[in-house]
Amino acid sequence: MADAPTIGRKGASFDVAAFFRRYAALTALIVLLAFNFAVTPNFASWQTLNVNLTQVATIVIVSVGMTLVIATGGIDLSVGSLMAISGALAPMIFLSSFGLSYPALGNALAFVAPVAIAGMFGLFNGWFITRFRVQPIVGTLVMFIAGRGIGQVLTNGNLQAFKNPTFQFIGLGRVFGVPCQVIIMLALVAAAAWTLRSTLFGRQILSVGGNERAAWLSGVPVASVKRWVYAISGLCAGIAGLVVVSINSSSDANLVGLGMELDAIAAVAVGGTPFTGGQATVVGSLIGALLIQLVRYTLLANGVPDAAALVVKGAIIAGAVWSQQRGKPT
Amino acid sequence: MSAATANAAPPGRRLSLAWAARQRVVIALVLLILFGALRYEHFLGAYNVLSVLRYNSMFALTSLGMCFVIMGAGIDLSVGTTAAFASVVSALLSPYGLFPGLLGGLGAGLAVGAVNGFMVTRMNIQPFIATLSGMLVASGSGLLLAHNQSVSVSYDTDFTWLGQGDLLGFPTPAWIAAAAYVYGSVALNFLSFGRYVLAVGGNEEAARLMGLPVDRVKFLTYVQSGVFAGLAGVILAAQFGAGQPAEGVGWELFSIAAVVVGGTLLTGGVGSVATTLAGVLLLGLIFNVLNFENGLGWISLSAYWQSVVRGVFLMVVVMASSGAARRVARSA
Amino acid sequence: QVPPLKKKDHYKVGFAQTESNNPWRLAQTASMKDEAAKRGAQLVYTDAASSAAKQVADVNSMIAQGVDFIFLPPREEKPLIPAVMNAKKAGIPVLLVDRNVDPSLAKPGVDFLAFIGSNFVLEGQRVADWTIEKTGGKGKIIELEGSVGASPANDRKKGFDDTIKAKAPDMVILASQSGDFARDKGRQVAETLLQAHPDATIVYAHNDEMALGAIAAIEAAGKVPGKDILVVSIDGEKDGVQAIVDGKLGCSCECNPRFGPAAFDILYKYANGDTIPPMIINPDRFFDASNAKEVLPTAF
Amino acid sequence: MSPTDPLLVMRDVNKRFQGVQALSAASLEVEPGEIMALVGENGAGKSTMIKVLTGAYRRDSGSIVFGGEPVDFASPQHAQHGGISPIYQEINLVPFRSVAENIFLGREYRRYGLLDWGRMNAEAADLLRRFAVEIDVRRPLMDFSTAIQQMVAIARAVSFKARLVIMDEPTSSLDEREVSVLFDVMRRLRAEGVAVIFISHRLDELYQVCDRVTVMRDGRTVMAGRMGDVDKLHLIAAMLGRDLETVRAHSTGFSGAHAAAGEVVLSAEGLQIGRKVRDARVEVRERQIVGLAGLLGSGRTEVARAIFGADPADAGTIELGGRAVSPREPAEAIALGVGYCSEDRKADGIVPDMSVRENMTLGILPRLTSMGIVDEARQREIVDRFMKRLAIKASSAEQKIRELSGGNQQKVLLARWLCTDPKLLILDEPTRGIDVGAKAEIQALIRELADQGLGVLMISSELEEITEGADRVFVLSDGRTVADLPHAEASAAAIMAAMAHGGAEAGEEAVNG
Ligand SMILES: Nc1ncnc2c1ncn2[C@@H]1O[C@H](COP(=O)(O)OP(=O)(O)OP(=O)(O)O)[C@@H](O)[C@H]1O
Ligand SMILES: Nc1ncnc2c1ncn2[C@@H]1O[C@H](COP(=O)(O)OP(=O)(O)OP(=O)(O)O)[C@@H](O)[C@H]1O
Ligand SMILES: [Mg+2]
Ligand SMILES: [Mg+2]
Repeated sequence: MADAPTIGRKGASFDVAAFFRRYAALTALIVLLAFNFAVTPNFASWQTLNVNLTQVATIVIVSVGMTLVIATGGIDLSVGSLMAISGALAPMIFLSSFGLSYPALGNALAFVAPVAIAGMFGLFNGWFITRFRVQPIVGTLVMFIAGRGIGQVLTNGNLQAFKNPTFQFIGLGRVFGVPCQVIIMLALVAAAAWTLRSTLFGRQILSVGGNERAAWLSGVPVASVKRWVYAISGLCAGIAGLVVVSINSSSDANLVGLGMELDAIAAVAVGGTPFTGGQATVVGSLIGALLIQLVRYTLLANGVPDAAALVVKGAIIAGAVWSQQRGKPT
Repeated sequence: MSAATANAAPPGRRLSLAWAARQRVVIALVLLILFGALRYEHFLGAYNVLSVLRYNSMFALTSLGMCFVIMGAGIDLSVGTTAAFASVVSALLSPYGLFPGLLGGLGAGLAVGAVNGFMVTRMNIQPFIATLSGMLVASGSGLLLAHNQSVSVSYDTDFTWLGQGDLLGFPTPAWIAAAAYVYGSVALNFLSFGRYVLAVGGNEEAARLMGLPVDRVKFLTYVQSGVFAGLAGVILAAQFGAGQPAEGVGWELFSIAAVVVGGTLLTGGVGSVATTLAGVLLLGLIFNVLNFENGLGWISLSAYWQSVVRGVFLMVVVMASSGAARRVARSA
Repeated sequence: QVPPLKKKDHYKVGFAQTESNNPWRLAQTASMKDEAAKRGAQLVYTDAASSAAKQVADVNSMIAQGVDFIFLPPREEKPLIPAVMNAKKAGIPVLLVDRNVDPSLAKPGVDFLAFIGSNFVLEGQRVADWTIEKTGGKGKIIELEGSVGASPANDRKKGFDDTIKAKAPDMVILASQSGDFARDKGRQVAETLLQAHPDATIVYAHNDEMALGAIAAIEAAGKVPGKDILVVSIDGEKDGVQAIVDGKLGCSCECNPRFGPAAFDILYKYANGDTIPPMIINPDRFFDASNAKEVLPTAF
Repeated sequence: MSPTDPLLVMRDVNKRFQGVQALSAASLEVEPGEIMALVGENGAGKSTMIKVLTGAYRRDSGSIVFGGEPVDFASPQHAQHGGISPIYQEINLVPFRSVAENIFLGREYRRYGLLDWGRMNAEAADLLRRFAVEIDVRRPLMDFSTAIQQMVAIARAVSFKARLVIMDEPTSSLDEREVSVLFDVMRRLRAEGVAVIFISHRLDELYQVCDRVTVMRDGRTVMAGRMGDVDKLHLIAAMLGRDLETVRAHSTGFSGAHAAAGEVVLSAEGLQIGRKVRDARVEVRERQIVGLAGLLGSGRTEVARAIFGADPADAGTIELGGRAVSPREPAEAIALGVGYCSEDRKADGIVPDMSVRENMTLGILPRLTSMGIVDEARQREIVDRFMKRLAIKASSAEQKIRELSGGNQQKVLLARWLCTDPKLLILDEPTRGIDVGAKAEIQALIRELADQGLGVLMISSELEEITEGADRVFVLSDGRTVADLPHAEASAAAIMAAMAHGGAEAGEEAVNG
């Protein structure tokens, strides 16, 4: 309620400064790009774009689901663990005797089953949260702890190395020269943005986040909307898990998706989606993720020590969210 | 996270839910201790009890700070890395004696807490993100200061007494944590600060309109959390003889879980200091019990099964408190 | 003095593993478990999940359970001192495996029985020596470090960097960043660094996993590992040795995790009253194209 | 400051929100020890004026002089220290905390540096007793009814020993007895030399206690005068900005013939819900407005929520259109053609960050959807229609609903249900906090809808609304239906008698008397 001083703010005329504050993440992204073109050696090349896009793809894919979850006023800490489960399952399937004797079927199953199972775990999150009225942080904390354990138990903690060009198309393949995971990422962003804007489900997500009780009294199936949102977040995490293991030609349940929840949440926040729910921008999350990725690239390429990079990253996240906050009309 | 998001239950039901959760955690703790005492030899032996207390005093401190932050409807993800950072600072100052080391650690925690508080109250950044950046900054600062390595504390001064010493047969860190909890309990129930925290967490807008210094209260919860995390860092350095910049990973989630298991609502406004301690001991004892279980040699639980068991255990505790809440709400 | 160990048929021994999140640690745990089973010892196994503080607490719980002997791979040099000292106080001999504690604070043969393991600094030196010889002391290096703050990372960096500086003044280290000992992170960091430093000719990774990530990055950048860019690393895990066979990895200094047999040998020798040397350095092998094929089956 | 100087002078105050000029050159003058009525339509700027005064909002320009000194309170805290004690429009207390705490938050008693709970509890109980409220002040505030909570808020404000007490619609959730207690307190304050600003949409109340009145319209102050010099019609005319004749024609929204009722749409029998409702019965027919009367806490809302499936009944039967149903969820009830407009706008009604359009179509959205995609053209068309029909004041359909005044929010919520085209519409306090103009419009609208065939169950604490509007009245007392009165017999006296005495005999008595 406490609104910023409005003295001197002009309502109608276009205010350049206000525009940049409103779209702070985008502005920061542009500034950072300019900085890199000027400073970072060898920045202006297609390969740089390629490297950044392929690296950011998994974070964006997870952020898409996370954005929807946060739009309902929730949060999903389990995404990294679900990536580990999905990443562990895929090679288990196509390396199994079944998968080896029926490669086509095995590969198809290796795409579908892990993602579906990650989605089921997401659905479980949603069920747990709605059925027992558990706060989402705690509800998904359970799967954060147990999920990676499940992935590790499945593989006994062992690293699975493989070579399977069909399966690895999702991480290494290209369509018209564009990496496959980048296409998946863009498709998911577009689909989620469209869902939020134009579909019943999207509007229901936002109304649940905006005022759960009012939504429920207006006939919105609140519990089912939430369950679906967590399921979608699980599906996204599942896809991201497949991408990671296929790029690396190996799956390590100990490490796949480690720390992903914080990266994804940071991307969503930097992108301008508030944690209170009710408002969300998927494209913003894409921009947020790109910004964080580019910061990381810049620091690495310019030889900033890892410890200092942590400090810079923290400052950039806070700064981006802060200017977003200021740019928002009260 | 706003009050409306957590669930559709009316506020009355939510309060009784929290109340029931608080009873449950104490019962669960007693049951777990009974289980351990009956199943394992030496479980209640002095050595085990004292070393569990000594070790978990650090988590007790970060959870206490977290408890106040959460009661004020915030969250602090930075407690773990703040403790790590503080342990480095106090290790570096330990050659000058106990007090310089202690103050250094507290100061480091205070600094991080103040930055967090500033970001939340002045810059209007959501607590999750603000303290996430606080977490990164504290971690980076610790590593920079320590040149990526553990920093030895001085064994020439009595600094290590803070972590390894005893007082009246009890570990010093356990005394420190106990004192902190006594303070916390008094602050919550008998100081304006505690009541303001609850009021701000219960309805921030109302608290503001009632004329409470909302921003100052929120700021202080983060500072306090930072100071307690700093104290945990001092104990970390003193107990293990080194400032450890890479420690503290996952402490924030442990603390959040302990606070929630202790019946404090993440949405703020309701909470209890005493049951937070019960939550800490409950979650801390789980590790201990798992170690003892492995020692029996019947089944050797791999680390992986341990994660699954811990996750399921947390789930059961949360479910049990929710089920109990429903029964209480019905009978009321 | 080190506490004595009574002769028994079946010992109850503790193994306080530091973490289980990489193949190396898994192989080490498996080796210890197998050996314990073979010798009829009851193994109390704990996992500190990468926390030195928890490792101390784990050791304390072993002491509380009254184990006869403790195998301890200390996660860090200094923070594990209390664990060593507590065990000594409780009359339990401790054998440090694969990593050491700060010798100025706890002495082998006095505070604990002995240290058995590799010398990380030496590993870095051996890789540096091989690289210098292979390239004639010329090249531009990208270094992928292990986890920030981990002692193998610090030591492997020190051994390598110091040797390069001393013996090959023409070589430069263009960039050195952490890849967290992980393949995925190693690949991402390598991609970025290769992009920023296209003139690099050598990648030195602190373990095979990151080296494999770097190989993927080199291939993605359209270069040929082993030809355009020489990749060298440490550990000698199976995938790594396979990469040497395939010509993608130049060399890998072995760091053998199979401590079980040697560690239990020491336990029984000590119980027999034999004197145990305080420092036992593993005879680690060195893998390159000359021997990779033969050793492949024996790599972990 | 001499005794005749005004206590408060606000002059040329301007305040602009994004796109809305909430106050333009508004002014307000209050003498010491007088009760000043502040009236105006929904959105006239009354609440904004108060918030500007207390520093909850910062004004864009204008001057404020309080007690002879120019002031510029930076926050409500400063205003409180300066001697202004406000009760804001939405009850703004902390639900989880005890009653005593809510009263003493911010100025706790201490002993030896620690909080003195004994003294605070005792004084809180004393204070509330002055308001004829006897409760356990150690229990959390949310254990008590809205009315008690409102009383606590008033008690808190009064106990500040301020020079100016501001009450923004304190009576909207109070019953008659409680209102008269409040008025006594206000008179006592006046006697002690404390000034009061009193905002209310219930004009009759103003005449009972107020000395002077200030009328606002569209952010401007349009009139100020002695209460006794302005009659009700003039007051309404000033508020609405119309001439007297138009106002006269509009005086009651419910005038008009009562059409013959049709088939039974709702019949509920023997409802038992929790411990609050023990044996409730209602029946609603097509083309009928059924009033559900009762004291606060008599269980009316519970009955409504049970029929709507929000809190399912423990026992009893509910028939909709002759078919026995037991909706377990609002969605089921909505599918059966029921709509429910809840009494708590903020908590149960609006989705604050969504636009007027989104809010209005929240209930009907599934029907505007094909293959999961919302048909925006139809959505806009519906929204436009209802915005015109209900004369909703908003800069556009895309304005966020939280930026609307309370009355206009209520209209949007009403439209939310109207556009679902229900067979049965349950309205829980439909005109609470709504200005006279809008109130008449809404009442006329309800009548019109009923005449077109809709069955309406209307809960209201305003007896007039029930006696004039309802074709049939059920009276609840203590969770039981104690009277069932046809329009002709539903006089205020009969209803009050039934409410007061409760029990079956009392109901009969009322019918007969
Ligand atoms: N926070 C806000 N943001 C934007 N517009 C606002 C805000 N608060 C009030 N307004 C607008 O300012 C105008 C005055 O509102 P105000 O709440 O003062 O009316 P009011 O006279 O108190 O009405 P009511 O009788 O319904 O309470 C309205 O048009 C409203 O839409
Ligand atoms: N203990 C409680 N916990 C949760 N919600 C409650 C509780 N008591 C009442 N409520 C809710 O508070 C609202 C107001 O209840 P109130 O006591 O005013 O009853 P009422 O008879 O419906 O009053 P009214 O005459 O205003 O309609 C209702 O929606 C009711 O469901
Ligand atoms: Mg108002
Ligand atoms: Mg009601």
